[in-house]
Amino acid sequence: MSISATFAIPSRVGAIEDARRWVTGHLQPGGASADALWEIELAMTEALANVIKHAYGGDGSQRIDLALLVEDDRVEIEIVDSGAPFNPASYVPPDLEVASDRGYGVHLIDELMDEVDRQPAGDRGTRLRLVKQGWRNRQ
Amino acid sequence: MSISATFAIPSRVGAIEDARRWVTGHLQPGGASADALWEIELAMTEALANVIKHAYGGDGSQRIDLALLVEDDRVEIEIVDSGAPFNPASYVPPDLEVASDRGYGVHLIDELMDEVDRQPAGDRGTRLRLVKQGWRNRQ
Amino acid sequence: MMEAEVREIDGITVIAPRGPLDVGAALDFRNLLTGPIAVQGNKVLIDLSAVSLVDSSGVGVLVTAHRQAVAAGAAFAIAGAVGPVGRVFEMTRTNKLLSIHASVDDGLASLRDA
Amino acid sequence: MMEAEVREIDGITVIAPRGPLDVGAALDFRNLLTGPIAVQGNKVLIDLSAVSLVDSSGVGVLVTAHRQAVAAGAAFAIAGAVGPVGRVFEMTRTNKLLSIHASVDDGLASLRDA
Ligand SMILES: Nc1ncnc2c1ncn2[C@@H]1O[C@H](COP(=O)(O)OP(=O)(O)O)[C@@H](O)[C@H]1O
Ligand SMILES: Nc1ncnc2c1ncn2[C@@H]1O[C@H](COP(=O)(O)OP(=O)(O)O)[C@@H](O)[C@H]1O
Repeated sequence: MSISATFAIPSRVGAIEDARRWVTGHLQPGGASADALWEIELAMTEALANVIKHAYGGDGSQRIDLALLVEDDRVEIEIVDSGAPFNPASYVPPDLEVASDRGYGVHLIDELMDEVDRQPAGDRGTRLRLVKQGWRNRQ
Repeated sequence: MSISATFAIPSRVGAIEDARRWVTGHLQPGGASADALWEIELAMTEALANVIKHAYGGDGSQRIDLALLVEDDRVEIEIVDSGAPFNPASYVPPDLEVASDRGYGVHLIDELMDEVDRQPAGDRGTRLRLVKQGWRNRQ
Repeated sequence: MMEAEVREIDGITVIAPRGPLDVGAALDFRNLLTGPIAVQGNKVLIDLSAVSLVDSSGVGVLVTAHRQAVAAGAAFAIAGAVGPVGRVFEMTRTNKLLSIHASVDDGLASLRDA
Repeated sequence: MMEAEVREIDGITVIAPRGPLDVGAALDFRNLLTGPIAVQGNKVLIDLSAVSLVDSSGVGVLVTAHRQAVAAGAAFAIAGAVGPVGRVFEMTRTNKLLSIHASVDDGLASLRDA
């Protein structure tokens, strides 16, 4: 099996639900496991929230492009923005010994996905690639 | 028709609902109009709240006795407490020109009921008598 | 004892208490409103259509909430006070201060323009 | 977009959000908790059994609410975080701070003794 699809949302937190529904609509009929669906939905939510909050600094008038590639044993999601890039050098991972009200997004994405990869896109902006393997219920 | 019944509740606001249900249980089968039921329930609620808050000063361990007398064209409710009495001389009616967050209870009781009458009861305490006329749907 | 249903319609927080909004429910109901009415720009609609009785304590909470909302720069309205439930606002004349609408749709419309 | 059901069980305020408790719902959810958790002696149970997804913003609101409740002298617990929904508390280790119970009954029991 192989499905590829694209989607776009405005840079508003209310639109993240639409992006989740779009992905789920493609994966559920293909026999996605409940765990994989949750992992993909949560990682996407965190990634989109970060684009809206950090890359676009809360500006709700921007656009986020999504691309989905579904194969037998892997799902790949691309999230492309044209905002300020994520700087890995200044990223500080959360201290998991002390509960916090923020700072878990990148950690969750890294833990939930099998591959996470950021590339520059366009003049400015970032192409984030998320890969999840073994997303279907075992038969 | 003539029904008489008695009931008692502890002096806690959560018990007022029980008193309302008790009265409604007697009046609804007798053909009470929606308006009269509401008027009686609201007046009782205000009177019981005042006993709990003012006569008993919030002490939840006291007792309030209720008596109900239902006749063809009138309903009489007696509410008896053993707390501090209402002092009509120091009562100031609400200024209806300025909305307030308190001070409407006695005013509502007076407006909703056809007769309102307070007598000393026991060593200390008050017997409040509320009368509503024409409580049934006209046939 | 307080029960309520909270939902969001077009950016308006709709809070619908259920059952009696009386002296036994007033404190919890007031606590539930505290946050939503304290945020500038928020729009809060109280839907009373599932409320069986509003007593003077319920009226008091709504009067205070109205004033706090105005002070905070939030919009506050009431809807669904049909039948006897609504008469308590007339009898206390608090209907002159409060923004009371017959239906939830009317209430939502008034807040959309606010 | 936030939806929630509020009810009172044995003096415990049970707040049950519905749907995703994510970055789009977090602000309104936080506002809803503000009042109930600020009152000394109050007991508040968050019932997550109707929640489809809790993201890091949802976790953040619960962590802040827990600390604010403790500071105010209110008791605060979480229940119904079954299946994947609960894993986010493990992955962030916030389950060490938060008082998380499998069922609403367990959550209520823990608060009754609190
Ligand atoms: N898409 C992004 N673009 C720019 N900066 C980002 C992006 N995502 C994350 N960051 C930076 O990384 C930090 C950590 O992000 P995260 O772990 O999601 O936690 P939080 O968003 O709660 O701060 C952010 O505070 C921000 O400085
Ligand atoms: N049952 C009562 N026993 C003693 N005092 C009372 C009683 N009912 C009312 N009062 C007094 O009358 C005042 C007005 O009562 P009310 O109109 O119900 O408004 P509120 O209870 O909001 O003050 C009360 O503040 C209290 O001082």
